[in-house]
Amino acid sequence: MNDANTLNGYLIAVALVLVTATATAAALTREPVRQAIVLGLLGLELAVLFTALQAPDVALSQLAVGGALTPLLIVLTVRKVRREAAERPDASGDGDPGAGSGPR
Amino acid sequence: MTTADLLPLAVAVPLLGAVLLAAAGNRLPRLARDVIVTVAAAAVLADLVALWHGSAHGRVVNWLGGYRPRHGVSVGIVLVGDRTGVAVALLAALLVLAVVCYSWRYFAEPPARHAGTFPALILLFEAGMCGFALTGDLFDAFVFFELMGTVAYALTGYHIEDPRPLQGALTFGVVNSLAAYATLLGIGLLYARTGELGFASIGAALEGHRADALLVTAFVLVLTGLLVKAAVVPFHFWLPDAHSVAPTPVCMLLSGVMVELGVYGVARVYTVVFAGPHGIPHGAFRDTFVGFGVLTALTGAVMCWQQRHLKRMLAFSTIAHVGLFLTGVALLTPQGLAGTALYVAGHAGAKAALFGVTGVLLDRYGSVDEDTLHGRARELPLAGVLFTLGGLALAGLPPFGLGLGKAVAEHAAAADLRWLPAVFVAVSAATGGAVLRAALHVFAGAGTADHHRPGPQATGDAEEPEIREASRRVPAPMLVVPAVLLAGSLAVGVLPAVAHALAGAAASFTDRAGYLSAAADGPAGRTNPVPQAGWTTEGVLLGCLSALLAVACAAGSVWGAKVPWPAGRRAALTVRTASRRVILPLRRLHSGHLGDYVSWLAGGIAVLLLVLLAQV
Amino acid sequence: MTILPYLAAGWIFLAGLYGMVTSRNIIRTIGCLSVAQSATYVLLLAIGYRRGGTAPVFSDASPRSRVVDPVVQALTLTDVVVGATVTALLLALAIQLRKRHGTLDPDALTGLKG
Amino acid sequence: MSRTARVGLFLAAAAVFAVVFTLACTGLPHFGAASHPYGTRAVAAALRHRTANVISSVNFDQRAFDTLGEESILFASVLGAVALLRPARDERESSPLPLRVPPSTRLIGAILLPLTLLTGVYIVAHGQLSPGGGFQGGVVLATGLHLAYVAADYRALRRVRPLVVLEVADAVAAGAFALLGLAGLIAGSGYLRNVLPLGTFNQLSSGGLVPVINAAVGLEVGSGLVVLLAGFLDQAVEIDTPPAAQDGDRA
Repeated sequence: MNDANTLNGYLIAVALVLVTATATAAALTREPVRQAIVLGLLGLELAVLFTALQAPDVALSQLAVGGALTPLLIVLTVRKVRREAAERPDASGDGDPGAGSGPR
Repeated sequence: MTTADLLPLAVAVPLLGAVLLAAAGNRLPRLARDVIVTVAAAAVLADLVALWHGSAHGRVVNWLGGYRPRHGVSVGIVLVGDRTGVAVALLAALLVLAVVCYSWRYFAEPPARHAGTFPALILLFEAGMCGFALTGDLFDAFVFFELMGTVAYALTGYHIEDPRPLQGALTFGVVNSLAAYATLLGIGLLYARTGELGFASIGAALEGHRADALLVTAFVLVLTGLLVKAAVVPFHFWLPDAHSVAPTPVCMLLSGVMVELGVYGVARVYTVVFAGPHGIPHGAFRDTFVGFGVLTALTGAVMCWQQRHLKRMLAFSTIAHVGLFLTGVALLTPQGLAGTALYVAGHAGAKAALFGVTGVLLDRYGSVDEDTLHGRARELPLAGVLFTLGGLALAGLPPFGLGLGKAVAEHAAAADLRWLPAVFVAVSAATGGAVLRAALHVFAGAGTADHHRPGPQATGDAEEPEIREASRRVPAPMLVVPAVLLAGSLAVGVLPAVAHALAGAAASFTDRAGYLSAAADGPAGRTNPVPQAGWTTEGVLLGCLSALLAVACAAGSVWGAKVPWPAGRRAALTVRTASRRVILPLRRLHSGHLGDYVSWLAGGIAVLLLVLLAQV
Repeated sequence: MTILPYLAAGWIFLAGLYGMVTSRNIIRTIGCLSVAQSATYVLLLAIGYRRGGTAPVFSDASPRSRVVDPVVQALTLTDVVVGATVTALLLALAIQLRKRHGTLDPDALTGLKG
Repeated sequence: MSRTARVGLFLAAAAVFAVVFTLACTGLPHFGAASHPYGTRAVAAALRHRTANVISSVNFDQRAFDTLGEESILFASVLGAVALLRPARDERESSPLPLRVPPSTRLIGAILLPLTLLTGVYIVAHGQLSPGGGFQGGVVLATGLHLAYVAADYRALRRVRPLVVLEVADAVAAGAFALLGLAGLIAGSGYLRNVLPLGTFNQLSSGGLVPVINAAVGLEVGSGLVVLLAGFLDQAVEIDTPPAAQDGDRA
């Protein structure tokens, strides 16, 4: 019982460190598609953390929402935006930073 | 069925109406959809009126799911219908009904396949507002707060053919959601400390702890979402961007009642949860939020005067008045609250009427720009009269309800700080004056059409007209509804029974012990003495003064350049120089940049944390 | 370990805010909003954790066993749903804004100012 | 504000927040502490109502009103997002060309599709017993349906998702929740009262109203998400915007 507790404690600590690092990375990622991938990873790590915190219900929804749904929606949005940019090359680009109008 | 059962119905009825519209809207003729939405809105109103009568002798309490408290605590959610909460919900329901009637003929033809969406969203909005006003549970308040928000974002961006509503809706959505998450962090901190979620149970549990950094942090975080919704400076930037571009019926709801719900939330959360012994001291709360209120009122008034985009002007005037509401509430006296309640009721009628008339302009001319419309609306005398009356009401002219509320709040404010009534008068004069100036320009064609306003600005031109047939006559509901709303605003000031009822509501609102006891299934509390809330000579004089000042401001701005005497011209020049020094930087801060707004949000949280920590 | 999970939540919230402040693309802003939101999940679940507790599901555990707090889990579940739907709504707005405005760079969105 | 000023303001604010938040956290009970008054009461109440999964009991029974609000948010967002993603007046829909899909992918999809749908139904149905429930199962159902897109192509997906039906199902399920609440009122015992027989602990039919609300939520989430994803997919695949449409702001 005690060993299992210690083990779970370590698991929580590791998951927590991973989640914090990935969240920071996701916030710093500029390119939306890459950010969607990092967000997906964050969703998976959060699911692991929640499982370790004895919250299987939340972990399951997080897996579905954070790991799949949100990144999918972002990718679909970017795809739509890209498709438009490709059809109209004159419009200022999205997706890659710096391609828009310069700083004021 | 008991009176308490009426509480959840205020949420369930609009929800079911929305479901019906969403499910069958595409298959029904337009008339049937209008009938459904009107009947649903009227049913909610009837429900709340019954509730209002039922709550005459104390709070109506409903433990949902039948989870009555054992030993003072419950596992369920409690709805508490005290008179203030019911009055706020009633105001929302009245306004929703008005908006529903206003939009009968508003949209030419709803988009195919989404015919029922707009009325369904309006009803969902109503469900969110009623739930928020009546709940006695902090997390439940968050949920309905989010419901209100989500619907409002979708409604704001409803016109997808125009870029500005989309940008306004996005700004609105991002800033408000972020603030809501801050609130949730605060709820988490409170749960960690007390292990409770009900307003009353958290409030009771907090009495056993001392006031420390945790309490202040939780307080500030919980308040963040509410202050953003209430558009208190510096959390206010999203509001003009959203309110100036949303469809007119939506503006009527956003400015008339949703923003005010933010102030109501601040008052409720503070008085029930944090105002106990070892909580946030009354003095700290009063000083801080009177300060924020005055800052908000002045900023809103200055920005309001600067606008040429009529809806943006009205949006900034909402900010100015919310500042006064916050000031009135922060006084924490029954009289201050009574005045604010009257003020809010009167303001809702006047502001919604003004937006309604602006909608008529947009309908006919495809523009809401003061300069572009110069003199063009001479053909709409009735609209002009309504707009002018709205401006006078906004300025606090007796006997409009707004004037009565202002007078009572001023009286309460003067007892605390002698100079506060001056702020009330100045702000009312500036916002009312801006509206009167626009009325002179647009409906009378007075002065010149060409105004050079320095600095960045949003014009009201090239708005996507919300109705396609430009040549049709103005539909009757679009003028009748504003007229009725103005009459309602007048009734609040004229009928002493309304003032007395709201004063009684305010008295029981400050009775914290009574609320705590009622939510724990305890005995009813004592009733506080009902504050004085009628017209006084002083109030009438101050109201006339601010209305007079508003007329003077408007006249000076329209004809000021033509004044023959040099003193007048010199005054105009001084004003212009001052405006360049002070106002230009202020206008530049309203940059429309989402990053800026998030930065200001963080800055506002930091300032609140420091200010309150220093006083605890 | 005594307060570290709470601090992690605070850090994640600030990181999300930082991303939103510096963002040059509205889609990224929305992504950062969901990062900031994950702070609320971490905080709530960390608060509800009990050392040695198991998940509050009694289908194959004794009703007397020590469990973690179920209430925060229910709250987080609601929060997850709210977050997902709000994100979807904001992304829908972003798609239309990009169509009508030709850009999603906040620096270039100049329709509303002053 | 300039970029420097904006970031500067934020960093100053963030520094204050970081210090005060850290101070605040020192006042919190330590991580893993034992005292959770509401949690303990909720466990007892769930066992009294013979619901094995306490979280389902909190979500669908004790704090069902929260969930009613939450499902309304979902309903409103789907309604709002789909209306926002409608083709504008000046847009046309184009049919995407059929794609060639390798037979192996098609086979995997054909096997996975029914399997995922079954899993989804299982997760919904056992919400009151084991982890999972209406929401999680609904998401699985919705994403499972989209395997048709991966396995075949967009036109196959359109055949397996009757959008009109699903839109109505979404609304009806949201309404069913509110109506189930009224059942308690009609029975004379209050809104959202768990009026059904509670059944035997740890059985599929236990928990009274919980499995019924669970099913309604599952239906709503499943159909709502399919409709939502359809809105996004249509934008990404089908709708073409004419170049003139986006010049609105340049005027």
